[in-house]
Amino acid sequence: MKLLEYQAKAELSRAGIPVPEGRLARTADEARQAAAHLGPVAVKAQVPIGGRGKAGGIRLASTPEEAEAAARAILAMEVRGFPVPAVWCEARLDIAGELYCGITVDRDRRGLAVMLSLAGGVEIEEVAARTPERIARLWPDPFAGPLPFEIRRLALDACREETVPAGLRPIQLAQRLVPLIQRLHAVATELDATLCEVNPLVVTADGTLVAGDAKLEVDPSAEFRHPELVQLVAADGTGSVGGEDPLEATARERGLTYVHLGGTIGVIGNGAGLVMNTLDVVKQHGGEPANFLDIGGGARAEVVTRALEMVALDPAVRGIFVNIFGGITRGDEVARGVIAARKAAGIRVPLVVRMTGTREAEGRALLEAAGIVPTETAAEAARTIVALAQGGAGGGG
Amino acid sequence: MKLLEYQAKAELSRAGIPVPEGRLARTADEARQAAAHLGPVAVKAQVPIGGRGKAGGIRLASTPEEAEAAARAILAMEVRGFPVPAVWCEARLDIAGELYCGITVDRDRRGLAVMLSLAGGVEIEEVAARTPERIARLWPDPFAGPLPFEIRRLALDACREETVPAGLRPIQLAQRLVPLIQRLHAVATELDATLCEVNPLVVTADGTLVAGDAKLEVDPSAEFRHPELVQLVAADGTGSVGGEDPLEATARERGLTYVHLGGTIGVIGNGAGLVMNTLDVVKQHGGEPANFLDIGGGARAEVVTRALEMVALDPAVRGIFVNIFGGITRGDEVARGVIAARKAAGIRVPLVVRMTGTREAEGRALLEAAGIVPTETAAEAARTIVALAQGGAGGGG
Amino acid sequence: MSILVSRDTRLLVQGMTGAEGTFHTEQMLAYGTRVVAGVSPGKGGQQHLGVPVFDTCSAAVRETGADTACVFVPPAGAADAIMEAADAGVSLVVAITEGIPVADTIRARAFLERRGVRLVGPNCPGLISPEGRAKVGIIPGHISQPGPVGIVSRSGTLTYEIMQALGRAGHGQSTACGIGGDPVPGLSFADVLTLFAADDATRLVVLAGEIGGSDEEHAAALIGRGYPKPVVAFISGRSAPAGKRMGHAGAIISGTTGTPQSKVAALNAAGAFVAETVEEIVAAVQERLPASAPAAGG
Amino acid sequence: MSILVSRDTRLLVQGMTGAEGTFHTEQMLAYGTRVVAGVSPGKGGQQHLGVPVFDTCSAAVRETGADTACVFVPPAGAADAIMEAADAGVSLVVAITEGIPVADTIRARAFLERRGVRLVGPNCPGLISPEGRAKVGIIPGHISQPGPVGIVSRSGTLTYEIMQALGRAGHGQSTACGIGGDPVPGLSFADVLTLFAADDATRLVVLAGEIGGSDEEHAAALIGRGYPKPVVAFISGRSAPAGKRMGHAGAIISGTTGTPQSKVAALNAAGAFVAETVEEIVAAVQERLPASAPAAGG
Repeated sequence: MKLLEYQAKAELSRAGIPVPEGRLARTADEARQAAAHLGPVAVKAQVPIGGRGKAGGIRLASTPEEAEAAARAILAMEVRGFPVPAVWCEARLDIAGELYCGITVDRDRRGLAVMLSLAGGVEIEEVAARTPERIARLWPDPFAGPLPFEIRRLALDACREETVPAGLRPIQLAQRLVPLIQRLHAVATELDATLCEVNPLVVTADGTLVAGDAKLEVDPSAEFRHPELVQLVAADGTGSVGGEDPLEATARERGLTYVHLGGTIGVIGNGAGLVMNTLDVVKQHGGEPANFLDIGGGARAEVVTRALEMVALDPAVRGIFVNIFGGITRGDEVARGVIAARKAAGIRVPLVVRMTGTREAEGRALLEAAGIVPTETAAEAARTIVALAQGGAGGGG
Repeated sequence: MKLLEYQAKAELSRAGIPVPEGRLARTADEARQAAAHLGPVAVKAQVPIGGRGKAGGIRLASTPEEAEAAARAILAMEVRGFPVPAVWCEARLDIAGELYCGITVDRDRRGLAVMLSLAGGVEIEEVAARTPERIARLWPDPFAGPLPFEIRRLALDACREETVPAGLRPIQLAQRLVPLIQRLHAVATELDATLCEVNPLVVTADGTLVAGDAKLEVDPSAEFRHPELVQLVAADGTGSVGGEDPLEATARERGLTYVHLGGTIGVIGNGAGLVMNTLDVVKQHGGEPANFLDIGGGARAEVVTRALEMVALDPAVRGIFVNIFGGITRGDEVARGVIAARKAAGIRVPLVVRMTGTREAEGRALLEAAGIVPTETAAEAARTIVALAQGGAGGGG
Repeated sequence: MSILVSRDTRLLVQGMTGAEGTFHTEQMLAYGTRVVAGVSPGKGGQQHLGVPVFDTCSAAVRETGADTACVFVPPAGAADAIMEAADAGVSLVVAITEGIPVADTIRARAFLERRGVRLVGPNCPGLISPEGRAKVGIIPGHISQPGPVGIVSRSGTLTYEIMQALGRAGHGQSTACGIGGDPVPGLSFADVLTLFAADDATRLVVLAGEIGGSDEEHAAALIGRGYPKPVVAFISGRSAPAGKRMGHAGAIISGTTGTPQSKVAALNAAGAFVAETVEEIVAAVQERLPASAPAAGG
Repeated sequence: MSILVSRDTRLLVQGMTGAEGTFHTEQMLAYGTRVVAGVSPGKGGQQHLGVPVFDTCSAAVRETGADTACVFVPPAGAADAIMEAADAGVSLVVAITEGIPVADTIRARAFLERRGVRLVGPNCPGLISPEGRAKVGIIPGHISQPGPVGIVSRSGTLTYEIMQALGRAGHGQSTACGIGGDPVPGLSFADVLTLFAADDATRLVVLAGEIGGSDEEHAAALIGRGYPKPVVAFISGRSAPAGKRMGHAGAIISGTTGTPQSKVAALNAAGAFVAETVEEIVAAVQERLPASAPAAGG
């Protein structure tokens, strides 16, 4: 779950991290009023994706009229595919320099990493690719959090061979970063953030640190701990990872693990690894998967029904490949689900079922009785469905 | 620094621990109004000391008029030597049972200990003395805090061979204690509490846990981190450890490490161990120390002056023994301080100075020139001052 | 023999009295696993499936000498359960639970590491060692058979596919170990490879990786430094687009990290054979272990 | 030889450029201590008293090979400084600072313990080992002299008194170690006794305790289990009332814990001689170490 800039900044501010004064505007008129109050502003599209600036989603305005015009233009845009529900009008800062400061899950280190760079204001991936030595890193103990001496060392590392903005000495910057990074880490921890990033972290002319932008992504597995936040993000209808794709949004609402991939072969299986592999097998046999859909371990008939219904929603689908390894999942239940779903969802595209495991015989019998022929291997199933889908019509029966 | 009950309860409540509804009353009239709002109440003296109940500092009132009368009586009392600046009027609970739950510094374990007992409502020292097996203990990791499984285990330990109130099963009580103890620990940690105690922790008839009383003592060394709290406690003028003794209160205001002991020989020295030992030596020679006053390492002339002035404030003092080991502290500075202070404070009681270390010779010379004879050993000094004090008058010169 | 679990394993099942816990405990008992205790706070003192149930892991360990824990506790309490087991004195915790917040796993992992306790998972199918009839987790017992192949995988059902396909070709397992599909797992591929290297019963290792993270690359580095046994590798998710989470929380290509190309290249360079299909895995094992195949398929 | 510090000690002083740090670093250098680095964030790159100053302990340790740290940092930053030194790789941290919040000390102590780093103090005078001319802390050098007596004490000035009195009677120190007057110290009496037991240069130990806590009782338990050297003990604060904090944050009798009676009884029962005055300490040492006294007083 991704928070919008203004939501993330509210969280930082609550934790004691300075942010520029700003107001949310959902209309051009509100933007004008905000600018009348704030003075010269930046008008920023509130969309859950980076690169807004390049895409024209951020404009500067010196007067309320300019702010109104900027907001009107931005609210009418799509920024990298996202509609803009609101703009954030923010007082402009007297910028002496821009740092990068972010906290993210470092898979290799099995913990959070704090990253700091004096090369802020551009995407950190670019910095990492071109000048990795300009990023300093700290891996705090998960119970203790970042300790002051660790933050000072991180900051001094980041300052090495760099010019510190606003005439600060490296140690001065380090001392100012101690509370800021401790607070940022507290926000990340409290909100179960997998990404908590301030870029740019502005150094103003008088040496103050202010969060110029803020990105916050909450661990989907931890959303149950943050019901208010989920509600807040849902209220804007843009915060979710899946928000941009209508099929994925529908799947999320239905509680299904679905990724839209754009091909013509619908894929359903149980277990993420098996489904990933099924996609690969389809591709190896010349097909283009329409989607990833994992019905999980222990999937029952009802879930299979919903999965088939989901896949059938994609108008590009020309055939469906169901691949079930029956460890826990029972073959007869799967078969019943497939049969029922084909009927319920009115599925007319070809359907190939590859199924193994417990009660496989019962499952096969049921499928065959319903006019569906199960295949023996995934390769065979892939070959069959690709051929049938290219053929264009008809069931697997 | 000790918080009053109502202050401590405000902190617990802020952290999400249930407390009974209540109102502070500084007059009997306010107590009547509070009771009119709250219904039957307990009227409780707000004094920084335990045993209020036995001392008559807590009264039950069923009507506003009874509350008024109770408040009038309590506000006029001294509870175990403490005047009562206010009463806390609190809605009465439907009590099914009383637990004890406290967090304190466990010196042996070098960390905080969480203590839990189903024998609440009486002083924990009594329980510890008579039935120590009824207290369960947990020593959380200082970085991780108490983990849910640790709290469950603590609670099940405490329930062993006990009847759990309100018909709760031990595991139910345990589950309810998990958030409560985590919050109590958070309060203790945030406020640098050396004691954070809820006794009784009431189990109401419907099985809810409510803090019936609350004690919070803040580490004096950590007061610098809690300026608002220091101000809050100072506002009531009763919260401090030294509050009960006017001499100690004065010393605290003057920034001196002073303990009033009630005898006739004023004792000043540098270093807590040395001063403690000086008290012992005075006692060994038949004297009764009037006070403990440690001027600390590196004590300069100015501090010595303030120390002598402080000791002389005690009208019971008949003689003063200054014992300085000159490691860091310089003999000439001590001597100058003693001489100046004797003059400035108009000290007329006998004064014996025992001094060793760097610049001892210079110090001795200065003292002798001023008419004060330094002694060679602590024993000699003690003998001299006890004799002089019993003699009744005259300076050391 | 096997790694991590064996016929001496004394298992404690956390969340045993729940629906999932009950089903899989039955399966484990049926397989032959020595399930000595269940832990379900509030159910202490009961018997469930003939196994004594305790309120706390410490009581379970004290009373039964359990040395391994298997966690079926729902996500909100799973990390706490993992730490409780470690604190109680088991030497291995196998966490089946899917959907544990990554911050919780990070803390639990650090907690266990400090105590020298091993963690397998979370979000994993667990382990099975057919020779010792020891199954800890949810791998279907009927597809297992004793043999010389060590299997380590990030995926559950893909592991089953591979076990079944190898089994039909006559190649049984020393141990099959699912390390789980989360971004922060307990034991890594490299950790398990190290264990297989020292295990006499293992003659070849099948490593089934997937997109996301760099654990396959780290395993490749280990293999490249001179691994004593042949390794047949497999990477799934090769047709997955970047930036999409493919079911597993850990199966996501982030920027240039976690791509199948990087993993395949690293494993190839290290001297592992990288199969492109399950069938190729079987063929590669066949070629490297001709002697282990009996006359007929399992 | 000595315990904890010796002529090989390579000392790093934290807070060296402050007033206290400067004064005592001068004293340590004058005594002969090898002060190899100072750490004062923001002063890195300077020289102070001829010693290079660094911004961080890690830089100081890397550049100078410091193995011991002495902390003069004010209370608010002292625990952080202690942890920084330990993290940088020293094996001993001596914290002089008085007034560190006890919660900070608890965390720092746990941090060091986890890394196997020793902590002396806080709120202590530090250590001195005359034979090796190693002084870490604030014990006045001029009252020290080499000899066979190990001294361990919770108090600073009382340690000096004892050193001076023993010195005048001709009994020098192997090491004198102040463990500090806080309720939660680093090394305990028992820890230091254990070190003295293994130190060839130490023939007798003087233990100067005081009211509060149970560390003297724990030391007595250690002595009672068979301590290889004579112990002369002393407890100060015997005339202190209960419930009053006597200067030291740790010197307080709480309920029935920390009384002088308990400590004296435990030490007596364990076979230590408990002196009532400093003069009695000297006499007791004299009696137990007649050979060590030279003809004239020190």
